[in-house]
Amino acid sequence: MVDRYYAELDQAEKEKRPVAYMLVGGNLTEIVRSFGYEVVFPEIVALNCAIKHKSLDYILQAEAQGYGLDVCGYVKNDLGLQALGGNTPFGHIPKPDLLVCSFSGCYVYIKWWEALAETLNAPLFNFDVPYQRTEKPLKEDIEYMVAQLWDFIHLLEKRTGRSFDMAELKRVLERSRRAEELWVKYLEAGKHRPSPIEAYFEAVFYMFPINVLRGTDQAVRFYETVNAEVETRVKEGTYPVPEEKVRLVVEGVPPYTNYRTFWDFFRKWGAVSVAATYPKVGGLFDMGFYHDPSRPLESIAEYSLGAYVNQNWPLRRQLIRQYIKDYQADAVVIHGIKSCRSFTAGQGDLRDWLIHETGTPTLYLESDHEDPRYFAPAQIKNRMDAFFESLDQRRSSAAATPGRSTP
Amino acid sequence: MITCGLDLGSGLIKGALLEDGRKLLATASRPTKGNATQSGQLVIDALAEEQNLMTGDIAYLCTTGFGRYMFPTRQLQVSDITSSARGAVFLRPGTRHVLDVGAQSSRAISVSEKGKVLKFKMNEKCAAGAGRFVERCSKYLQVPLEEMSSKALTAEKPKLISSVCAVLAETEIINNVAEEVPLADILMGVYLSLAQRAYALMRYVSIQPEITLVGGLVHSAAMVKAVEQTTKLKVNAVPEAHFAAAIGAGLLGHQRALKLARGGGVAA
Amino acid sequence: MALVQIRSPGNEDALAAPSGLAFSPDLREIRALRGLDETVRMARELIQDNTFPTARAWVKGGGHAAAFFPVYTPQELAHALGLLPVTLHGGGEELEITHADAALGSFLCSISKSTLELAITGRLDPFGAFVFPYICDVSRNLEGIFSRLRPNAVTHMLHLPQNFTSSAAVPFLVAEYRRLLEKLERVAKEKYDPSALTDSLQVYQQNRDLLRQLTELRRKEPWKLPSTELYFLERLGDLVPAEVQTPLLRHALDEARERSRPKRDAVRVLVVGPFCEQPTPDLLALIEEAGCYVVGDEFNMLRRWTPKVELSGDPLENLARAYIESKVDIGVRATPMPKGESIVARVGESEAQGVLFLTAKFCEPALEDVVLYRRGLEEKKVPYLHLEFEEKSTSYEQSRLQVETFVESVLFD
Amino acid sequence: MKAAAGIDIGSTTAKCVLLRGKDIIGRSLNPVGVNIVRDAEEALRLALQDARLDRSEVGFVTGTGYGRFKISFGQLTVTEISCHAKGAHFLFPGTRLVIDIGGQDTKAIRVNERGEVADFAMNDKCAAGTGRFLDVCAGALGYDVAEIGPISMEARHPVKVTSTCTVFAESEVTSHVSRGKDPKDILAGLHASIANRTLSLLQRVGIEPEVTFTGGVSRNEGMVRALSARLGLPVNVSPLSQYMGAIGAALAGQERLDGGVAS
Ligand SMILES: Nc1ncnc2c1ncn2[C@@H]1O[C@H](COP(=O)(O)OP(=O)(O)O)[C@@H](O)[C@H]1O
Ligand SMILES: Nc1ncnc2c1ncn2[C@@H]1O[C@H](COP(=O)(O)OP(=O)(O)O)[C@@H](O)[C@H]1O
Ligand code: SF4
Ligand code: SF4
Ligand code: SF4
Repeated sequence: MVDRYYAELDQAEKEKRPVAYMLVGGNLTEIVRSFGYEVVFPEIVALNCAIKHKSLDYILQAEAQGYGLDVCGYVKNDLGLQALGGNTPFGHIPKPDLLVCSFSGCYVYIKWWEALAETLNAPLFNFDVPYQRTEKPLKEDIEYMVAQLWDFIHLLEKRTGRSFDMAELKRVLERSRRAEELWVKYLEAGKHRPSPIEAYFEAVFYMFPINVLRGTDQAVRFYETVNAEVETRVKEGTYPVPEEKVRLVVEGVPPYTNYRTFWDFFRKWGAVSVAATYPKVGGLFDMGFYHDPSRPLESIAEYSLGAYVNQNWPLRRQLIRQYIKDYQADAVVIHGIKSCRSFTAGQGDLRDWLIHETGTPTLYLESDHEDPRYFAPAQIKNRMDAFFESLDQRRSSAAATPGRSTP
Repeated sequence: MITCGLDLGSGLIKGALLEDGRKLLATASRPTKGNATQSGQLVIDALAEEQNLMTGDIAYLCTTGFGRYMFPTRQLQVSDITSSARGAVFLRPGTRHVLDVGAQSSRAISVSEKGKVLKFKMNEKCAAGAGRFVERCSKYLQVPLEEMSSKALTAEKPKLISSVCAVLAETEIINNVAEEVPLADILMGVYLSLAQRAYALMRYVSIQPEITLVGGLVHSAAMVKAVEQTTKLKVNAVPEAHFAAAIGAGLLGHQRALKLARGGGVAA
Repeated sequence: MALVQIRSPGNEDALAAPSGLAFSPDLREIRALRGLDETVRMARELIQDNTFPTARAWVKGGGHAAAFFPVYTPQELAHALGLLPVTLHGGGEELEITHADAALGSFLCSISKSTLELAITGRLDPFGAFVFPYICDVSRNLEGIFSRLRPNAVTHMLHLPQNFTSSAAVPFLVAEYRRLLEKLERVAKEKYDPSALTDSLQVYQQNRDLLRQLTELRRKEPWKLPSTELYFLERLGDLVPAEVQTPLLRHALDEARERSRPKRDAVRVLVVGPFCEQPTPDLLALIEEAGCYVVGDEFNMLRRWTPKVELSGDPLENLARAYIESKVDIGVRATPMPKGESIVARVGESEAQGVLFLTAKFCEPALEDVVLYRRGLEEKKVPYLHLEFEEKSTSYEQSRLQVETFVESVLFD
Repeated sequence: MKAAAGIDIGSTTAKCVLLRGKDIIGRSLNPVGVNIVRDAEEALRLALQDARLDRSEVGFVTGTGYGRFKISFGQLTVTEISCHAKGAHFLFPGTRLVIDIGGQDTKAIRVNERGEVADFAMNDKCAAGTGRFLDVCAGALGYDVAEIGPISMEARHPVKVTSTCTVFAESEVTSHVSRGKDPKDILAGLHASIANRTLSLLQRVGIEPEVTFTGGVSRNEGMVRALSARLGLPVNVSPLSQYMGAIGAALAGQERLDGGVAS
């Protein structure tokens, strides 16, 4: 499906269809697509480059332009790639006709899109999404966002010469909603013991349609197939981790440069993630939010507001606590990203809170999502071994002396 | 008029004697040990002796390098980036890009045809990218410093060092030895890693031929080869380039002396 | 006059008994007018005392204080409620970080860590409220950590709009300010009164006018007012109410104008980047010593952000509108015009010969802008230098070398 | 009863301990060089010699430390984190917090009343603040690591060392020397700077008495004192502290032997 997406982009470029660049968090894919745009998500391009071990070349190119060591790897991957002509191992990335910055959850978004606008000389629309600090969205926030969405729609009308079709948008949102429900069904399969899904490593691959292809039939069909597969797994007893020993909640962006190696470290200990926060960067559908065709723009605004990293720490903590409970997890693994402050700043405090206030054993690991220079396999493995070793030990001694709880 | 440039480096004090800012008369060096003023004086004495001069014959003394403020009888001090650039262009007039790899730091400098610094970049906080690293490897691997380069040149499959930390890189090297990677491959890996770090600096200031290597690593043919391989460009390396900063300081001293003689100038 | 009344040897663990400078609740020791050198010295001492002596004195006298993280926060709101607004500009070079690392992470700017360290070690106890603007992800997340650490204090993450063209931005910001006001009311135990806010706007307007005159004097005749002095004069406003700082500024301005000092052969530079974390005073001094005149900078952007706030009409709306309409170009807001053009224009306005990018290590907003700025400068052949700094550093060899080279490259031919 | 051997292959040294029941009957310490397999064998050989024991008397070999995967003749590998916890608990049963400072890393380990790891944290990023840091700085001042602890304790005006990088700390040390600072004071500054960095690591797991200090750096009295002062708590140190990982490994092996696993 990913291949098909890049082929589609290629096609769009050949046919000279307009291309918009968008960010995953709080994206406006439904509206933009309804005006005939193809959409490029540079974050997804970047992570694909990392998986294919190409990111370092682009990063070094960006560093030669002056981007410092500490700048987000996605940004450097993207700007380096642009400077080198946009050719990736999986296809050519067309230049943007429009840059849509959904400022939802990460400040770097603003800087990144600014740099793109200046480098590629493309028009930029800033969709300002307030940070979510209360459980329910505030009325003023929604009003502010809806007003901006109308500005945006008018901009699109002007640029494409098309007029906005609310009925069509509602139909698209209906399909979004279908896909979202199916995705949630998939995620919640993690509640079974043993878990028929891998809610981090596997879900990260499956989150592509929910972020990128929302509103298409293709996305709906995809999740139908996935869910059928999950049912077969349950029926046949074939689980992603054959012998489930530890159930984990995982927090943080994965190290895409060493994705397989990292996953293997978990499998070796029979550890399976039953829930994870990262697949919710697009939106917290599993917490009851769905796009709503009867309140089209309002629900789009709520969607943008509700992206995982756009939630403040008290809300993030609450969510993780909920996952631990609902998914009967034994431990939490936090993966900190050196160059991503949005996710990472405060994860140490989260770790402290998990251990001391919820009594959940928690492991903190650190590397980078894009930059292979920061993945130290021996160090990471050592930490994981020690963590699972101690978990194992405490469990067996708790079993030997009943009535004593593990600290 | 005879001017002297004195480069008080962290490992070595280097001196150069120039005539009329045009002719390089002599160079000399001494290790930096103990009192910088004394070691510096030793270098000046050696230069004077070689040319049969009295110290008083030196019209102007300009210092540079890490210890440029530590030499009380100087008339002027300039930064070693400024002076290396001048020195490199003096030695190789076509130079537009200077790479200076010294004991503790590496710098890439883009220069005008007159040797004026246009842009420069030095290695960041991490100490992994400079000559001291080669010295430590030489100690660790028990290969004399002078032989490091020639051994490295026999490498067939250089083994790169991935660690960004100079200290952890040592551990990595030990692991390589344990895994029976040939010594030459490890050594060439050291130079290539240095060259790669340098390349990042060079790209930052934008690379333009000709490139001239200055600083202590000019003596290492392996370093020259590594930089050429990494940048895919030809690199000038002449032995006098170890004295580039001292030469540059001598040149700037000459300029300044002329200005003073003419009674003008406010620079510095 | 003796300013220093109690001075502890900087013993970390003796914090239970607050150390440092001590003042009376009306800060009358600070209000007393004195010569420029004395004012600067006093400001410097105050700033380097990380136990917040003015806030402690204020609270001891029965008042309440609110702390604001940089860069822009509408401190007028706190002022109107009778709170002492204090800007948290990090822990300075003396503070040892031992607790905060654990909560944050390794790859973060120092100011975030030192601010947290100040809180953990009890130095922020005088404050009843903590406001963090959304200037970057770090500042934003810090609010969440503070809310856990200081459950009894009020904390607020202030969402400053990034869409400056939307007609809904002002109403949104007014609503946002109202939310903040409600929280501050709880701390102040006072109700918001629009006419009090109008008065506060006026007090701040005067303060900003003086600061502008001072920076203007420095731009024109930098030898009369070195940046190291201006810096402390400005930062005094971090710790004392505007009406206390203003007369001191006026006095300083008069004296500086009258100074006769020789003009040095130095390079005029515009300093860009240190809008949040602050370099050490020694680093600032080094820049001038090595042959620069700083003729423009990004310190203390708080007071430059809204050059003029309308005084008639609804004060809350005026304050919000002034923010939205501001044309400031800085790393922590969406850009009003292309960065490359903007920096060239700023160089022109300050008549600088070059730009010195002085960015805090790990400060992403500043780091990312440097690239775009650089491009603009290179096109116009304006020389520049990029230095990174940390709140705490004692070794300046590398910085000195680079600044000297930069100066030499401009001065020598 | 057969003996259990624990071998700890660290970044700088290989340590081996032989345990029979509750008694440490032999031990050895040798530097690791380029051939880790051989160093491990050597460590075991030396320990056997120390205990006057024959190889056949050893029923179980456990490896730990960074080089644990290279101990091809062992039956089990355990991370040094678990081993230091176990070892510290064995020698000081009241231990709740272990500080291990070795050649290239520093670890803070919180242990429960059974000597199991409850939580741990390690230094990241780089080699700053580790044994290597002390080695390099000692070298820059012309001392041996074994001397610097006692010397540092004679300081009267410790200088401040801020460099976070081992390599740059070396040049900071040199520049203090050239400015005429007393080596005692510089050393005291270095020790204080490591103590401070270690404290911040300990904060991650939470500080709880009793505290036991292990790893090679615990042999440095100056460091023990600096840490204890910074913590405001007494710190357990045993003459066997550097062997703690190996002791833990041997204990893990002993458990297996008791559980009936034969070699
Ligand atoms: N004869 C030599 N053979 C090989 N390498 C050398 C030789 N002399 C010096 N070097 C290298 O050069 C470095 C010193 O360079 P130099 O430019 O003199 O530094 P500095 O100016 O900082 O003292 C040493 O660290 C070493 O790696
Ligand atoms: N006698 C001693 N006095 C002080 N420090 C010592 C002594 N012996 C070793 N050390 C320190 O211990 C470190 C090695 O510790 P160790 O725990 O053996 O490391 P590793 O397990 O990583 O090899 C050395 O770097 C050195 O700083
Ligand atoms: S959320 Fe993190 S990874 Fe994503 S763009 Fe922001 S900084 Fe980069
Ligand atoms: S990684 Fe190594 S070289 Fe870099 S700062 Fe740390 S100790 Fe120094
Ligand atoms: S220094 Fe930079 S990264 Fe740090 S809080 Fe301030 S603006 Fe954010």
